[in-house]
Amino acid sequence: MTKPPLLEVNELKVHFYTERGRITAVDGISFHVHAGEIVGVVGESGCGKSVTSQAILRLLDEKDTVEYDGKILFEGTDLLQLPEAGMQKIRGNEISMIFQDPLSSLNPVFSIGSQIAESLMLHQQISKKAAFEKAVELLRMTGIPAPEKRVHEYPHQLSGGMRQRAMIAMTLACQPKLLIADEPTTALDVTIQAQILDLMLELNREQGMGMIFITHDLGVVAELCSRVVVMYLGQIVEEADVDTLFAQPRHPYTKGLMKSIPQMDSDRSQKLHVIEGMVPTLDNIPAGCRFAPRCPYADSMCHERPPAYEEHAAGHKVRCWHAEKIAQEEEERSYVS
Amino acid sequence: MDALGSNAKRLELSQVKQTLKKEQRRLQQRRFLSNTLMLTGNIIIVLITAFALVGPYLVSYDPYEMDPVKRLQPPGAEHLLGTDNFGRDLLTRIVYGARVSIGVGFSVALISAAAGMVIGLYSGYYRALDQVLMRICDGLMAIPGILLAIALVAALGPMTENVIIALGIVFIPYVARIVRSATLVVREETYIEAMKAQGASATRIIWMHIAPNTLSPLVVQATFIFADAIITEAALSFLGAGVPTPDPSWGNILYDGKLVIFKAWWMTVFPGILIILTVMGLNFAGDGIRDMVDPHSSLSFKRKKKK
Amino acid sequence: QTGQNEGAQPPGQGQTQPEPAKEPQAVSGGELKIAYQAQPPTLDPHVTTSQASATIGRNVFETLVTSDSKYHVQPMLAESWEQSEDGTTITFRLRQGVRFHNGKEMTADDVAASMNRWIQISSAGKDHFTGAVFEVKDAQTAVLTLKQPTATAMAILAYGGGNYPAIMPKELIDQADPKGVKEYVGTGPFQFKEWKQDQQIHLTKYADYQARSEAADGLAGKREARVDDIYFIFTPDSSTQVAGLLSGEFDIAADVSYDSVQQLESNPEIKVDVAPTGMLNLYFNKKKGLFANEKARQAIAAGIDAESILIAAYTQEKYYELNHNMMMYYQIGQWSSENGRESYNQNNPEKAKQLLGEAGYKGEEVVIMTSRDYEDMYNGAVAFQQQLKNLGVKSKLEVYDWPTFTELRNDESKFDILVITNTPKPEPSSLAFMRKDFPGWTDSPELDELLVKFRGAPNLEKAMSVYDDIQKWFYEYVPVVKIGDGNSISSSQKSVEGMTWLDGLILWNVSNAK
Amino acid sequence: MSHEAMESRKPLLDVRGLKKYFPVKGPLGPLGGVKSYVKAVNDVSFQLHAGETLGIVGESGCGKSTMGRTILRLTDPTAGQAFYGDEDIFQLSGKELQKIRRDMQMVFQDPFSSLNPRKRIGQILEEPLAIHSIGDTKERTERVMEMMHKVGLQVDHYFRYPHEFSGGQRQRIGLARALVVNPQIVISDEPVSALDVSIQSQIINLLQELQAEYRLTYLFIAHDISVVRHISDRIGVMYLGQMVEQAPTESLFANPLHPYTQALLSAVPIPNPQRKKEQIILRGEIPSPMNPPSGCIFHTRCPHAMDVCKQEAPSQIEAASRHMVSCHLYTKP
Amino acid sequence: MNLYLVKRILALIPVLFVVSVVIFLIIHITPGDPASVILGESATAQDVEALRQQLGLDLPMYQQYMNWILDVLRGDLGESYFMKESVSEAIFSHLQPTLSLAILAQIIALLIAIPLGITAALRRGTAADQTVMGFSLLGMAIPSFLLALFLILLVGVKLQWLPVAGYKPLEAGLWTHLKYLILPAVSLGAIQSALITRMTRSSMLEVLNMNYMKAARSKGVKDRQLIYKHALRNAFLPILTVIGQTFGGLVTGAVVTETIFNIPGIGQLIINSVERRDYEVIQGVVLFVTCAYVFINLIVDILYGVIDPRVRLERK
Ligand SMILES: Nc1ncnc2c1ncn2[C@@H]1O[C@H](COP(=O)(O)OP(=O)(O)OP(=O)(O)O)[C@@H](O)[C@H]1O
Ligand SMILES: Nc1ncnc2c1ncn2[C@@H]1O[C@H](COP(=O)(O)OP(=O)(O)OP(=O)(O)O)[C@@H](O)[C@H]1O
Ligand SMILES: [Mg+2]
Ligand SMILES: [Mg+2]
Repeated sequence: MTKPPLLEVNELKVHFYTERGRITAVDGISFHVHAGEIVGVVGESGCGKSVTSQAILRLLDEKDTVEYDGKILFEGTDLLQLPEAGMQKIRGNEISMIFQDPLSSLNPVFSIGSQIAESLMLHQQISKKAAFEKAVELLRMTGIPAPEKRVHEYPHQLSGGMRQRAMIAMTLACQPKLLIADEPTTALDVTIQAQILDLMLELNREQGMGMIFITHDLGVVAELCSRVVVMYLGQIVEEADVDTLFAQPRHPYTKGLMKSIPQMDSDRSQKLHVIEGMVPTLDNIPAGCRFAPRCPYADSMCHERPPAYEEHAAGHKVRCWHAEKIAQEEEERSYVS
Repeated sequence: MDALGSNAKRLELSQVKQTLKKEQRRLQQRRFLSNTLMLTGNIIIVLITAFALVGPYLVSYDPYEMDPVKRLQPPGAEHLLGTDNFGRDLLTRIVYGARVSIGVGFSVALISAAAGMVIGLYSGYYRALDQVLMRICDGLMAIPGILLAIALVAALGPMTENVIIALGIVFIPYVARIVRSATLVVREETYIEAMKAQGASATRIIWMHIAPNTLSPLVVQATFIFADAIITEAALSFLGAGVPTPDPSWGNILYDGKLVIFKAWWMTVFPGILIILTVMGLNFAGDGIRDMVDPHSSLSFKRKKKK
Repeated sequence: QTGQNEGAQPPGQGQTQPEPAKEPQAVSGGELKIAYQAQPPTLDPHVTTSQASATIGRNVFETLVTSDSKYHVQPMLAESWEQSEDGTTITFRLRQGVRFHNGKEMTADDVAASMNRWIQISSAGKDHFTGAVFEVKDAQTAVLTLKQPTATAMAILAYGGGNYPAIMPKELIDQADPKGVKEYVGTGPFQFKEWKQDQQIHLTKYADYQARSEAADGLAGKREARVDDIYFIFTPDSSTQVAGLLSGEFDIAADVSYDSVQQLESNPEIKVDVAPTGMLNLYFNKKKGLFANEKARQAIAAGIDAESILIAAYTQEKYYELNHNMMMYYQIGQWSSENGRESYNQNNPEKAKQLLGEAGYKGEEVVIMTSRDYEDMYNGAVAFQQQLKNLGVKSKLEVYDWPTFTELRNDESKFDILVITNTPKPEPSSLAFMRKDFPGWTDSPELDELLVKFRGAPNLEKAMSVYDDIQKWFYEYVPVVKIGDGNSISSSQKSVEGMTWLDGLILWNVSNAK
Repeated sequence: MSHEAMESRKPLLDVRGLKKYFPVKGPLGPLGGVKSYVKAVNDVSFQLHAGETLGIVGESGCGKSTMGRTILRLTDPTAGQAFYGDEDIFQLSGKELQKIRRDMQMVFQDPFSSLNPRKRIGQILEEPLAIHSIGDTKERTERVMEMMHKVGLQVDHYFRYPHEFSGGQRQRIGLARALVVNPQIVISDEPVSALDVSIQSQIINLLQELQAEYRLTYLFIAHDISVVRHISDRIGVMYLGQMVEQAPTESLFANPLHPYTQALLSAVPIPNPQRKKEQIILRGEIPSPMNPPSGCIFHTRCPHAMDVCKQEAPSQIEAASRHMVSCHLYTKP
Repeated sequence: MNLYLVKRILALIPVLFVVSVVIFLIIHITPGDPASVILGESATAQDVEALRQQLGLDLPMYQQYMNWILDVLRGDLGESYFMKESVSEAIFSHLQPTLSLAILAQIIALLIAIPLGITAALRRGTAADQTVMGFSLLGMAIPSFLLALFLILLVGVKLQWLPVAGYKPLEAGLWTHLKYLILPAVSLGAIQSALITRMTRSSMLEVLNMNYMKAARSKGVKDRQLIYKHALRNAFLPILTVIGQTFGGLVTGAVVTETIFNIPGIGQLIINSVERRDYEVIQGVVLFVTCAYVFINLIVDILYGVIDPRVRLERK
């Protein structure tokens, strides 16, 4: 891959000022997204997935409470240096975002048609009428039946799946180059989730846009993404292409995570693997490796010094002192089986 | 487990309890102290309550002792805040008036909170009762409060107790509504269902599980009513239907003051300031409690320091 | 044409000589805006005893006879009157050419209808004229036939305060219901224009008014509307009255509070007038409780310091008068007696305590009742309660609004002492405490006797000799304790000229050069 | 224990023809009368044997929770019977019901709202004992401490408030509350849905350990099929208030019969990028339970829908050993 | 929606019934009656009793209530004992001042409160926010009669900018009309404005935290539009509720304000009628005010539907 990436996040840090003092919700993460590629971001609740995604669009409340560090390069320009007006041109136009909960992310007092049309009118000089026509088109594209009727309906009149489709139509309105989807299917049922994922894959193939797909469901990642970033407590602990990651996870957290979910083909009589302990809170971050307190491999070094985030194989980056050891173990295991 | 063992365990338990309680108290304290609103409010309230409780022992005049010759003297060395239209020492009357006004406010808050809580809890819990009780509350609320109070005081007779009862009745529906809506929310919470699943009786659920959860909105509302009752009593006095004279209340001092407003500003200004202060203090406290209770607003962010 | 009022003439007063009007050539036209405390229930004076009704209504309605500033009876609609020797008939000759505001000429029919209604329904009429009746003799003559000679008759007919005997057209009298006449049509210098409820009453000049020619004196004599419009603007709040006066919104504030005087006086555009308003009395409940005992009543009379109560009620010396007479201080020329002077304002707590002991007082709580609707009553009551404490009497002060007060005071179990101000009365037997049925319930055979003698006298002059005895009785029986006489304060812009006072503001002959 | 042995014994809980309709009132409220019904649970029957785990899966709103709540008489059923031993739970009066409630406990989905925020953990856990008047204060405390230990809580948690705990810990508390009275049956309504992936496995293991130790019987409701598969002996699949398929776990996964079950299983994303499988993407949305489709409730989305499906509701048949299904594909060959 | 309206209106019946009973009872057990007031200061008990009989005040209470309520149902609020008007006329003639006053107070309150509330919300935690909140607390703490007195002293008497009291109808000219109403409206609107400011702020804050605000920003919506289009419309619902609910406060406040500023409105009518024990008027006016209160809240509900489509449909 010689082409420069569409988006390159470089040592991004996000700090919040709270009553408990300054907390760093995202602590130095770096990754990139190429055009046409779907990058999955996984990790437990509170590990900073949403903060990262919102930092890219600078949606966090910048006035009072948030402070950024690092670089977010979008087609070469650093978004963090852009003035607010410049950001407004990019949002919705070049980069758009789908949120987790489709009901609360749609404004309840406007019809979905006008919300889709708003995007269009903001970024493309078209009339209201034309915008509405295009909105109908977009709704049809996302597979909503009778879109002419639906454009005039309000969010609460639609079912969850349809709302999420409307949301997707909205984000696709200006054909953005990058789409960020923050847990777009978590609130939906499996059969509906399958419909939405199917739709997103199709769109990705047709329009070739870059996509960041945030989720905590490894299954979804496996089905959708080409590359995966694993986050833990504000940091990226591992990054690899999807096959490598699932076949040879090198970080104990990734490994534990994969083993702890019940698999459709696993042996039911076996106990589930357990990652002991709980995720520490942000104001109480362990001194050494952040995963050390829960890690079966942890030794004194892990508790004292934070490991670096290093590339261990081509395109496979890990943040662990014992990455090599784990890699060997995995290899042995795969020989055995 | 032998007796010794269980004793030791209990000892350990109580120790744990001690340390934990201490820790929780410390946390609470820190939260309390960092809540400047509430702190300011409470300081004001404590000061004014102290003023009302201790004040009478400090002032050297009798609140009823008149001296017609010395009527309407401006503030000065002899009478710190001047005298009123009967030549009574204004400071003394304000101090005693504080007792009455704060007493009225407090009693009204207490009565309406108690009655409102019972009504609110039961009508929130039992649908059928709800229809009847809430219609009555709606009716009472639809009648402008001060009118209802005037009419009630007129009907019951001008006595401080009656003023309290009248204001209590005026404010009960407000408490009842708040408690009811809290009850309606809590009632649907899973932990109430869990209690039902355990076989808990309705009384037990209402009083042991729902009531504590309605307490904080209740307390918030009660502080506001406390404040409102002081103002309303003053307004009633102002319309001649409040605490009967010659007992001093801030309201009726103001009423007397209004008659001589062109001549004796001190009779309006001093009790006026005290009313404003007290009401503000109570509002501060109420807002403070609300902030403490509401997890959303308690995350009051400090401004980012400029680098 | 002089009032032919033999017999009713007080000593020392000759007939009023016709004097040419000698007032300065005053401006006319313009308007008067009067801030007035209370809205009257009605302007029909037969129905109500309200003072507000009188002050406003008597600009519209006139009476047969009226009072001058010394309470001497003077003619008004009557040209003259004659009382028969036995004192049981009085013949009124009416003035000619007097027209009601509706254009109709006033005749004896109207007078008889009005006066008979007044006798039947008004409190004053029922009290003093039981069984009396007016008859039409001819168009210009009406005859009043009394059951028995009544010395006070003319004085009461001339009274211009609450419940005054107004003359109205017969048709309106016939249509009236218990709440009053349906239209206000009189013969006065002003006619009724509009009543915006709770806002204002608007009177306008009556162009065809037939004034008398005598000089104006009190309510008597020449009446002239010197302004085109009078607005009585109901302003219950006295500080608003003052503020309105200061800002030029009002021309006259009818009853300002004593404590705003300083403020008003300091304004060069404003003047302040003082007028007698009534007597401050303590009414004892003589039916029940401690004060059924004469000794107890005397004790209170002995113990109080009238002066400091008066200061509390009226704030300054110039707003009250210490006066031991039952009647007002300005009536002394007519009604005065040295009896009781030494019993008035004794300020002798020792004596009081002793008398209380004799009366068997054991420290029970005495209920004082008053109303806050009248500043002087309320303030006086507060001061009085304080004094009771000094006499060792435990007391409780109950303050009500006026309607509650008027109801509760009829219940003998509700109070021991009432603090009330009484409006001035033309003659002593009209005083409220003389009545058996008035709260306090005076029940004294001696008084009954005295009253028979007083009222039975053929004329007021004769009756006056009884006054000394009544005054003596007053200080022995102590139906009420008289504290003193009070004045009220009205205030006006300097541009307002010619305003006088008798049982209320007098607004004719008043000009406003604004 | 073999399935056959289980079958021969009397079931612990026998639910027959359970129906729960919620009346939908018009805008006039009680005045306007009932407009229609939400058929939340529509004729569901199943048996629960001592010591087994019956998993219930289905999409949101298909009536899983309502079924659980109705069995516990937290709402009154519209029709049906539920035998616990010889007694029909739905016919019991207050006193008898209270006794039964000791034997049947519930664990709730939402660990945040199922604990009273104003009570200390100790109080919360002792409450069931107090309600059933078990033991004196001392004994209750001891019992609670023991239970806390069992579910992996520490002594000092006794005096803490719920908000001081993480979701996983709260779910442990919920479990402890259910188990402290020694129940027979535990109905768990999506006990792990709200939890993080790494915590979820802790709770599932705990549930299994406790089941083994106390010989508990679970009715395990969830929408996550892989979880249900892991924990259940038998699985019931619900769709729109009805139980469309019911089978032992292995049998269900090896051979899903109902088209809905097939779609459901295929829609579950598999965390293995190597194994791209053929997905059955269902068309359309789940119909509203207020007016469920006529005939077979699934026909609106069924890829195999036939004419008969629109008209006639299929009856339940035993397609394989203990494998029940309601589908015309198997009744009309 | 129509059915919903019908339901709302049906729900009023019990409320009004309760109000009528409560008011009737309280008024009639209060000592003093219209008869003694009509007859004046020195009337005797017998006279009063006679008039009571003529006015029908000696009937048993329930009978008086029945008579009254049946008349009311026939649309007849009765006759004033005291004024030469029917109760409906009295209400009508006193309504205009109160209406003008209330509307002006509400306008002043809204003009001040909404911009301030939005500013405070947007600058949460800053000095501006604290100042606004401080003032609004002061506004809630200062009794309206005190404010009225201070205003009279300062603006009316000292500066003589505006008349201190009285009322001029609209026919006297718009400025004259307003001139007399400004001070009372300010003193009446202060607390209103304080309440609305607080509500605007908190409801704005709430809306600003909503996901859809973030979603709107993620579309590239500009700041102004974000606040005035997306946020305010959502935030307006609770504000509207406060406006509806504080209407009751407005009438209560009007009782005091109208007394001080001598405005012949409903408030004064009530006070005066209580003083005169003009039963029919008190009952009629309170019933009327209650209806108005309920009616305004009905309108608020309807406005809710206009603003928020979720309300337009049937509720659960
Ligand atoms: N505005 C904020 N102020 C302070 N802390 C915040 C703020 N927003 C997020 N955080 C903190 O940042 C951390 C990361 O939050 P984030 O929302 O990114 O988690 P997440 O990975 O998206 O989790 P989930 O899967 O639950 O959505 C959390 O600990 C959260 O408490
Ligand atoms: N109290 C109620 N009144 C009216 N309808 C109800 C009530 N409770 C549940 N319902 C309806 O019954 C249906 C089934 O609800 P239920 O909660 O049992 O579904 P569920 O399968 O548990 O869904 P989830 O997976 O979302 O928890 C739903 O359509 C719901 O709207
Ligand atoms: Mg997130
Ligand atoms: Mg459920």
